[in-house]
Amino acid sequence: MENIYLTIVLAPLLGSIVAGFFGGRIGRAGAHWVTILGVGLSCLLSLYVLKGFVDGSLPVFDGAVYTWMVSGGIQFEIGFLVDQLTALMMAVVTFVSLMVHIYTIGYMADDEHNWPKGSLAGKNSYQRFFSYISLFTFSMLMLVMSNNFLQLFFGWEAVGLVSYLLIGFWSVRETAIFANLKAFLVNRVGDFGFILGIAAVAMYFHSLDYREVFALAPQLANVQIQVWGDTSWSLMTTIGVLLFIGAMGKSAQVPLHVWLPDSMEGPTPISALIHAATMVTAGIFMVARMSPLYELSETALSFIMVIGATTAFFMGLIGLVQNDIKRVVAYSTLSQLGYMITALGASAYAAGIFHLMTHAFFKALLFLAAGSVIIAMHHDQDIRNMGGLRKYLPITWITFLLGSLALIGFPGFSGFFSKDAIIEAVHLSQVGGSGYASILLTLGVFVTALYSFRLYFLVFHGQERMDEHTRHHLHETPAVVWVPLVLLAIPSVFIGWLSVEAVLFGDWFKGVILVAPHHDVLAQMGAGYHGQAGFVLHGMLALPFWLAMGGLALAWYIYMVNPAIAAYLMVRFGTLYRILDGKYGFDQMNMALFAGGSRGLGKLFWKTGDQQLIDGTLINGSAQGVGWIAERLRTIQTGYLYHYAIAMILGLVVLLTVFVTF
Amino acid sequence: MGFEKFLFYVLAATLIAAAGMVVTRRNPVHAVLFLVVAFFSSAMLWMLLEAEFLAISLVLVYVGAVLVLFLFVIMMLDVDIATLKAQFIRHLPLALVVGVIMLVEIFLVVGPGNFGGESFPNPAPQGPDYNNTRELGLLLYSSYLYPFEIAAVILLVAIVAAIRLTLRHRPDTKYLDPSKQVYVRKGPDRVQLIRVPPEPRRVPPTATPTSGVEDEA
Amino acid sequence: MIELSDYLMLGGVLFAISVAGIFINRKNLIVLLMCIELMLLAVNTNFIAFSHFLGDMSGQIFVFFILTVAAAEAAIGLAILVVLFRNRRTIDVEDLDALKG
Amino acid sequence: MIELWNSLPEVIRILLKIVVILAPLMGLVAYYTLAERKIIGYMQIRIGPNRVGPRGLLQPIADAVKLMFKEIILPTRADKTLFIIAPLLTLAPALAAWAVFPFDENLVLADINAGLLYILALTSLGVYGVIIAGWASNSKYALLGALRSGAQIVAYEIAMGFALVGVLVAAGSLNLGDIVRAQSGNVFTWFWLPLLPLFLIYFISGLAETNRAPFDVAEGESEIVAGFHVEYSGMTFAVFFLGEYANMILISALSATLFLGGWLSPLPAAWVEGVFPLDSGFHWLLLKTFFFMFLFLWFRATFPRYRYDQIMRLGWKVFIPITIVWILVVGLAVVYKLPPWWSA
Repeated sequence: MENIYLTIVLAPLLGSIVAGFFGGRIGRAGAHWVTILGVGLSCLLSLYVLKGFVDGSLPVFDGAVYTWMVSGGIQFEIGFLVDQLTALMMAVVTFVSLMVHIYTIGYMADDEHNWPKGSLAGKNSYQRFFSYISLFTFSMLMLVMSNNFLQLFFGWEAVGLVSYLLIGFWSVRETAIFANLKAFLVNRVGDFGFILGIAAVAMYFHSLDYREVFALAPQLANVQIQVWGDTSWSLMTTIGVLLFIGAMGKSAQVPLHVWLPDSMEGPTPISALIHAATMVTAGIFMVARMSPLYELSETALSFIMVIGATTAFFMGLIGLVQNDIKRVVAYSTLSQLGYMITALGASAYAAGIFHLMTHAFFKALLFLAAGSVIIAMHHDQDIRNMGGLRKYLPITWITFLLGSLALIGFPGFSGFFSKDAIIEAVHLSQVGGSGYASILLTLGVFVTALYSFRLYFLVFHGQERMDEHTRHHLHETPAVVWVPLVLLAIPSVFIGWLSVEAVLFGDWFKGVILVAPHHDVLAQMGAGYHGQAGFVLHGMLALPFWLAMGGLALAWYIYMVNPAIAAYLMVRFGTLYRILDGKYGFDQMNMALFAGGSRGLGKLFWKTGDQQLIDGTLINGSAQGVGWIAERLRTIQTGYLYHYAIAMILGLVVLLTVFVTF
Repeated sequence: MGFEKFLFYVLAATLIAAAGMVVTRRNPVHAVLFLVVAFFSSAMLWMLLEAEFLAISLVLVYVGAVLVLFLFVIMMLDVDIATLKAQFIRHLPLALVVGVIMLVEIFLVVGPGNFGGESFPNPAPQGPDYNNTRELGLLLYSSYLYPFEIAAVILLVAIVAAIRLTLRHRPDTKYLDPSKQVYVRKGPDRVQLIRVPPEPRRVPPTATPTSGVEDEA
Repeated sequence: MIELSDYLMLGGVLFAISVAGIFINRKNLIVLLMCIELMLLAVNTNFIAFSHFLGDMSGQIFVFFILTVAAAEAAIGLAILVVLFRNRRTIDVEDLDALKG
Repeated sequence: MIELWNSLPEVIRILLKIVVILAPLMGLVAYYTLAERKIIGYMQIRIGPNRVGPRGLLQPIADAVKLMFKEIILPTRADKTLFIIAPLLTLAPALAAWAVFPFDENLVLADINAGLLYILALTSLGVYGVIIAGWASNSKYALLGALRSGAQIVAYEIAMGFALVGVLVAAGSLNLGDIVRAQSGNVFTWFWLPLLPLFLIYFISGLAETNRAPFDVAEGESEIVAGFHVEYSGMTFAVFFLGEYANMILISALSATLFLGGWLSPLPAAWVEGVFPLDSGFHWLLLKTFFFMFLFLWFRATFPRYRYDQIMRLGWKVFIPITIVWILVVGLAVVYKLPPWWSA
């Protein structure tokens, strides 16, 4: 089995290397074939592994492949832990990645137009892009398959690196550079907490291996440590919060979410790959993986829940006022990530992972569909210029509709199962802040429906607002683009129905995710679970469903029946609109406080510290001081021999006097 | 007052007088000659102290070589004595003060109180078989062999340094190389017949040379 | 008899005279060199006196080495003097201020 | 006689001894000048002085009287004291050196251990007279001559000193009497043979030290008139003259003593038993000294004058290295007891 796992990991890496280093030689077709074959192989094997776990034919694998360092008694290893959680993640990652690979062939077909003529960066950009996304797949697989913190961190950073490369892929665009820098810096903030958490683990557990750490965790549950002054902190809370700060960065939680919307500067396939399905889920996955640690700290869970709920609701609100098709999807991603995080906070790890999975499909679908629209619109992303695209892009339209329905949690669709489960779990949770979270999540459903269908109606229905030239060229996108849409639409619709029982209420995660009995909300829900149909019927009677329908209806009313009301509302609630349009001022605050503060601090160090203190006072000052002293001392140095001789003689006389006198 | 004591006082007086003249004479040649006198009287005083070898060495080395060198240098350098005389008197009081202070202090230290006859009685005179040179040599070539070698090296370095400092090649000096002269053989080396072609009528030099390159030499 | 202190005081007088000489003849480099020779002579006299009165030849050995080094010093000093004069046409110490800070 | 001698005070006795040595010496000097003129005259196929007294034998006295009555001319702005002292400084060391000279087995004024060193020291003082004379004359010729002479004397003094070091090594003593005794044996045990290079160098250096031909550039008449004593006249000049000839005699006597066995007889003792009235061997010394004195004159008559740079080159680059090397040779010979000289 070890060889299979190695193949799963290394196949994308091999494809990436070949496409990256030999892209010029193997050409465009060679590049996309080698990477697609690599990822496809990886995907097939992942599905095989998943099947093995589904029918119980495969045991949990946990073993080191290679030990590369032993320091201070701690082993630094490369190893794989493959269990049900990992298998699920592997399947999702490789499948979405494969879809994205295929889709990219169409999306990037005329990429050379995005580069200035003859620019060096634009040379072989197509091949490079494939190399990057393959490398990204490899990094993500390393992350999810790791059996220790160090490899987790490696994957974590590798994912961050590749996301930096991909967001700034069009490096000739200033906005892209700004966005990738922003993503990188914000992720650094999170990673800082993350590595502190890992350091704390290494310090107190003397091991970086998951199994050993988890086995030791209960013994250290009540350890208090002094982090700052005399204040005692619970070790578990500290580790949990620190690790979660890393997750906040990767999974774009408030206030470290600011990079995600901006990162839409990258090509659409990677928006789908990174920001919908895989990279941002790394944080969710990590917290779920660390469940044995988090279960020991109520405070950490509470913190997670509050952050998640806040993200889920308030980021959704911003989605209401966005006009860029990809940004609307991006904010919906933020919102959905908030849902997952909240589920984790409520100890409903399974629900979080379940939503992660369903979301991966329908959000990738939505992104790719949005990309399809963008291709059709000749890279115009403003939804105010769209409308009535339904008849030009029938396949895109239908898949986008299915994805939107899944997103808002229409009964029977995959999103319905996962989101409803989360809302229910949070409702049942006793962790501090669950009330707040419950309210926000429930309201969030309405918001989700509203912005989703606002987008849908504005893009596919109503007046055709594009210019004549664009309309003339509107036609359905090629097969490499719409085939992945269809392939993603199928799980978006059915995966929830198929897997809800096993993942949520079955024993799929038994022994993998550890939930303390008094936190186990899913078990409570499972007590009242009687099959998918019952779940659907039950959901249709609950408040979230009606809120979703309300949102849908409101969107229909505002944007289809009476479009004028939108403008009226914009004026009527101007302040609110400005707040939302300004994204709560996070960016301004960051720019003013952190960027400005850093610049100010840097300037302070530069001007005052470096130029005045070091250069001025210490270096030039000491030189001038020496010069000043020398200026005075040099008058003693007459250069006349007899002065020196006389000084010697006088010294002799003085010495003699001292000798005689004493 | 024995003959020895008489000698001592005469020599000491000569020495001090000569030293005084050395530092006060304005003509450096006179100063050197008085220095010769001072060294001579010192040498004789050393003989009173039964250090014949060093006494004669002092005469040989200092009077015979070093001071000749001084004289040489003074005579060779066309020193303008007049300017050197200036400010002579000006520093005399200071010199006297410092000198007297030092003298008093030295007297306080080395006076009869500390180094008088009680603490340091006169040693018995050496017998006729005593050979100062021999004693010195024995010590020098045994216990002090390494310092002796080092002193030799110092002298060698001094020779090299002095030669190197003062050596200069004057390109305009014409001199014969005796060793080459010795090797001159009969025949073409001694006499060489050169046929000088009659010189063509010299055209008076006109204007600038045609070539742009000018030989500055 | 002549005592040790007599010789020592003679050396002291000689030394003081040469010190005064350095003050007086501060302009003339050659005389300065001669004053230094006088100083060494005073020191040597003391050494020999001690050697005689203590019955220890080491004092004379010292004098031997002092003579050696002083001869070397005089040779080099005069060589420098000659070079100096050749280059600057003067040995007036007041004109030699290249070391001036 | 002996009693009378012993009853005299020490100082008087010493003074008497000095007179006994110096008076004949002065006479010798006087007639050496005559001998020079005569011998060179014969060598150059002429007669030499023959007007004053029989065969010119009174010529030196006439010269002395003439010089004594001549006016001593002081040059303008000359340094009077030094001008007068200078000739004395030439003469005095040449006379003082005789103090340690052994005339025979017992006849020596002061038998000091460091005799050789003493002689070396005194001969090195001769240069002062020359230099001071040249400088005090306030004359360019005189100064140039003095500087030439000074440099020459100092240069050859080193070679001379090294030659004496060779003798010292060979004899193992600084005492002149001991040195002579160390040569006892026959003609071939005298030091001239084992120290032949040193012997030659010593004598040639002696020529140079005394500014004699062919090393007489200091007073080279054709170049710088008369060198350092160009301004001297009358008695002062006479003293210079005395000094120079006394020096020549001293060098000759020293060469005889150091290298030719001093008072030792060249013949086996049995052959000369009772031939000579004195038993001391003083006559042998005298003979040997005369031989060297004759050489002085002979050289003057024969050799052309050396050029100045050749003189310096000879002194520094030829003589000094040779003496140093030969000192090593002698040292090795002594250490390894090379027969017949150092067999025991």
